[in-house]
Amino acid sequence: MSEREQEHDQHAALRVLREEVAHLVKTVPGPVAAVSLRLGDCALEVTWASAATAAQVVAAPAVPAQAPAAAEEAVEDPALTAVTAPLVGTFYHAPEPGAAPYVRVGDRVRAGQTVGVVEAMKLMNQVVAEQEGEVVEVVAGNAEPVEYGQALVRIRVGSA
Amino acid sequence: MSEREQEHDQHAALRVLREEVAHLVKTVPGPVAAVSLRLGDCALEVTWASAATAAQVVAAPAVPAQAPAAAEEAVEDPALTAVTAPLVGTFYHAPEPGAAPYVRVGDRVRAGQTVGVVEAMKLMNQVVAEQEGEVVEVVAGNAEPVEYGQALVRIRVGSA
Amino acid sequence: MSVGKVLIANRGEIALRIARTCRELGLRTVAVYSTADRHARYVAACDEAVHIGPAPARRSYLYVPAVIEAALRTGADAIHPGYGFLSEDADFARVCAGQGITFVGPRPEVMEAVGDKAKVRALMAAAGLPVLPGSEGAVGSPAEAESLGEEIGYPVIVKAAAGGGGRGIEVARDRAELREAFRRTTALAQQVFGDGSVYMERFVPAARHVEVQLLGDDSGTVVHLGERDCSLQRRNQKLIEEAPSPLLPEQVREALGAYAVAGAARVGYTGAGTMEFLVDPSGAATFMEINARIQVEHPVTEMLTGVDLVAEQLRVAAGERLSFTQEQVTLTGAAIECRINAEDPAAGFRPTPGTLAVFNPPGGPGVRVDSGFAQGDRVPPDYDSLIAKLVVWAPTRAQAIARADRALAEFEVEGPGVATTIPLLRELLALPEFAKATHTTRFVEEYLSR
Amino acid sequence: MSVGKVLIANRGEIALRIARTCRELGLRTVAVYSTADRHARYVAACDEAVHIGPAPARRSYLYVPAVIEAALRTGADAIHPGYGFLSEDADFARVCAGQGITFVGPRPEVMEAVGDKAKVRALMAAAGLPVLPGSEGAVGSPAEAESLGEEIGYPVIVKAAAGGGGRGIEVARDRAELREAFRRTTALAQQVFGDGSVYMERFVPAARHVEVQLLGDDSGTVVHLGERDCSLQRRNQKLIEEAPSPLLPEQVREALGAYAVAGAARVGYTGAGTMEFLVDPSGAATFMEINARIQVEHPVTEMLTGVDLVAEQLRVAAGERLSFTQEQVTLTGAAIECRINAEDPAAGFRPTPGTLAVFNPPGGPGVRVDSGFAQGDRVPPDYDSLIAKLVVWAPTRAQAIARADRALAEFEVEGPGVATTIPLLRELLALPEFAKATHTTRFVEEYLSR
Repeated sequence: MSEREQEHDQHAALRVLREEVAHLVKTVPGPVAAVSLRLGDCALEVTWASAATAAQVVAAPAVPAQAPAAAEEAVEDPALTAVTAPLVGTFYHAPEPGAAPYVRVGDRVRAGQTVGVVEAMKLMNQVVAEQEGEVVEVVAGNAEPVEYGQALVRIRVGSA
Repeated sequence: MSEREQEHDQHAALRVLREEVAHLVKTVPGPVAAVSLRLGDCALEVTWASAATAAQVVAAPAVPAQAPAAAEEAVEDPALTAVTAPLVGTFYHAPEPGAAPYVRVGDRVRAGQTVGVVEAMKLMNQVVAEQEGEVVEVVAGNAEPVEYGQALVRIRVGSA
Repeated sequence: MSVGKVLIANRGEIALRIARTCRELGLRTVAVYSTADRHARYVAACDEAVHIGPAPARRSYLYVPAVIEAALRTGADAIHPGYGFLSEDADFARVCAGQGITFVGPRPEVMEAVGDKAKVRALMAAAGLPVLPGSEGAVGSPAEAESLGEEIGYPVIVKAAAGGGGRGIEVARDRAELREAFRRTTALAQQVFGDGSVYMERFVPAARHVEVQLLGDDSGTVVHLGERDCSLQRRNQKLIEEAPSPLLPEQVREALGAYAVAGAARVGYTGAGTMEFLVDPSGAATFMEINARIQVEHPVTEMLTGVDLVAEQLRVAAGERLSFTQEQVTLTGAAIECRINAEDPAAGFRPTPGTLAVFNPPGGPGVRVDSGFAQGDRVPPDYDSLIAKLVVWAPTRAQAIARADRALAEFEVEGPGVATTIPLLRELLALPEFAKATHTTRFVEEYLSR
Repeated sequence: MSVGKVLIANRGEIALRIARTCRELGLRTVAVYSTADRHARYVAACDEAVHIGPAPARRSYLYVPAVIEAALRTGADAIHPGYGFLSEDADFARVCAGQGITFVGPRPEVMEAVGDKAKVRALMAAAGLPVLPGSEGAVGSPAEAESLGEEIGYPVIVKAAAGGGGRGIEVARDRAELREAFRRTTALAQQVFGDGSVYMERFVPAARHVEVQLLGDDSGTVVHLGERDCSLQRRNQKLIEEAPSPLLPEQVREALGAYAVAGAARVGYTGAGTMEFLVDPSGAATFMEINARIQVEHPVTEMLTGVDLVAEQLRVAAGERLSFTQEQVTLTGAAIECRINAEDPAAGFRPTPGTLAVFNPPGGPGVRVDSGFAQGDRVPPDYDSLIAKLVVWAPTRAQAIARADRALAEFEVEGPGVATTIPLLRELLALPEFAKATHTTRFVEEYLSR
């Protein structure tokens, strides 16, 4: 293979790389924050928006990855869990009007503890936490109609 | 970020890479001959089956790409061109039965030279070479019915 | 009593079918869906949708409080139950009434009367319909069963009074078999239907399954729209239905229509329903049961009459009269429905749910497709395996068979692990027995075991 | 003269339409395709296929030697030309006859007689049909045109005798305009149709386009299958067709049928054809032209009659008689066809070819879809932009309109750069002018310029 042919092949290879990166960006499931391609030192760098999945493939010289600030905010906390509606109905924070709510933000709950009720056809269905943790948000409003599977209360799982 | 967390993140990153490579292989248009991923020195290598589009992304230490033998055989000679049927009809090698064929394998042809005729509804339509070159194969048999666009004669393009 | 917004308490093709008619009538629609049907086509076709529960039907489509809640919160003034699920549940119809919601179906007491297969036998006999020799109501004990067996003459059939869909049915050829059949059917009926009552009838070994489509309104008008022949079944699951019933003598056809109207009038039937008969090779017809709902195979009748049965159901539910009289019903040509299931006939009809990577329904003259799916959709493993109903119409039965085969040949359904009944349906349509229409309800099983 | 294998000298939906009927009749089929249609659905639907040329129609679908070669090599004994392309080419029909191939259409001399729009005017006048005041045959010179203009009375219309598809037509309101119109039309006719003959008629400014479906066989029997109303057009391109023609007085309807049969019988018409009339607001009807082929909108008539027009074409071509008599033709209910084009109405109806990433045709009661495409297919830029015909049937016109809208709402067509006429069709169906059926052929253009 002549030098000229080699050069030609390298150019073709780099073109393919470029196309593949463009393709990769489109087909990668998560949001890609940055893709950089260096011709000189043949470096390929891919940074995903989510810090949890940030990845780098760096050839010499190495280029430091920079996760954009916005991406950090998008990170989902794996310790957060939602208590969801067990059936379609109306969600109530308290056992009866005027009573204290089952839980408030900051409360610690045990597994099996009632965090609210969903009323369907005059029947009160207790909504219970499945895991121990701290209430970080009561998502559904009091007396709000909820569907099956809808997040009602968010809990940060873990022992005190 | 603790060392342990960093290690965890690196592992996560590499897992994502692996998944992305698997995904890439599925979505890349051409046939990928080899994909190698090194954890130790963080090397990613992709080799396409077609030599014309072979590409490598190699991190230190560099790993030589090896195109499989089968891939080499699959390479299409870009200098080969086919003269195709200009219409649907019957292909004849010679102007009339018993006459010498217009071309034989090994013959050199000029651009515009007749290489056969296609008869449709009693009309003889000359089939001409578009480029200068050497006849390497007469694909369609004499008196064979051919469709539009069907390869009739293969020519290796180039001056003598 | 007017209807403006309809909650469709069903899923799949029938939910989409009902939504289509609602849209044509200018009615608003509410879909209910389980987690498995989150991305289903019928959900998108409705104006609103409520997620009512997880995949298991007993916690979603069969769970009355969830369905009622969905209706109340969306302000639906009617519930169309489709077929299956809550469609023949008189208690559900009563709950609807209690909540001020119009149930699209017969009145609860009528549903109850015709839903008890032992009671309805007696009611229909009283209305002058031919019934097979059998028990008057439920059979109380093994001893009573045995004495009845002698009286009726073997073979006899033992059926769960609350049964349906081909479950809870056994045939006994002698006293010993009867004792076992009685025990098993009672136990199964108790377990599956929550009601252990069984009744007995003489068994007709080779017969055709012919059913008459009925419509009744609050004014007491009952009309019939001709019959459908559903003799091509496997284990009581219909594969191919057609109308008119081939080879049915004209006087039998007329008699069945008259019987159906008389029987329905007797119980004050309103809405759509089907009166099922067995017709033996001599042409003798006997009443079997009433299906108090729209049926899977109702499009066959729609093709022959041009009547939109779902529109008539909704009209009657809104307190209006039927839009036509018996004299205005005309039956033209022949129609055939093929049920395309995601099942593998080569593997004992094992369901083959999965993603429909390719789904190209046929088109052109005389072809109707009712399906809850489109290309790229996933057939969930949680429900029945029906993926499409192909219904064709043609001037004659022979042309309808040719058209059905043409349309099935065009129908492309592919996906990883997905097999369909299309090849089997084509095989059955091509059989000389089907062309001659000499088949009975036993035919498919005999054919498959050849 | 029997037919066993049919070459379909066309593409897209009509090629698939013809293949469907052939398959139902047990006839073998040969597709011909250009490079642009290599992966087209109709090609796969035929038993055999021949690649006849590159994308441009004049080198493939319009290239007679290629089509004939394909027929000869595959042993096809008949050629169905569909519509457009070679369908009204008498010379092509003669070439077929010369090669012993049955051309599915009228005899060449009949095609020639009815294809000359000036000659056929005189022929139909002689058969007792009402024609507009106008020239007897072609107009020879500008001077003759001017003298005729005074005689007929302005406005007059100047038409290319060999024209079609709305091309080669100009209206002149006075002598000066006539001179220009004559010059331009003659030049265009010469250039486009290879025949500069033009004829003149009085111009009817506001009228309905009503056409009668005809079928004739070799025994001399001619029947009509009622009319279609195609008044919803834009620049002579039909958008929505329907049957029966709304608001047409019953005596006019009957008269049109009788005229059509008389005119067709006069010229010895065989096969399928359409007799086109203009009906002015007073109900006065005048003959316009004969279309000697199956038409795009033929399914409208099939929905009302249950007759498979393509099957009758093939029957007649095989030397058989029509399968029914005039007395057996019954017209039931109402049907509407919507032409779904890959065009962008917001950009001057610019064609928008491309890949159909999403293509979900509607289903359910009363819906027929004829399309040459499925999801994932590419609409080539080389031919007309028709991607599907949606045809609905219902007992009444109002119900048919509701059904058409429902089905259009369900019809999902998406792709990069692909726009369709679906939103415009829904808009037109919803207009009070369409509901009242007061629209004339000028309506769409007036509406779009509002």
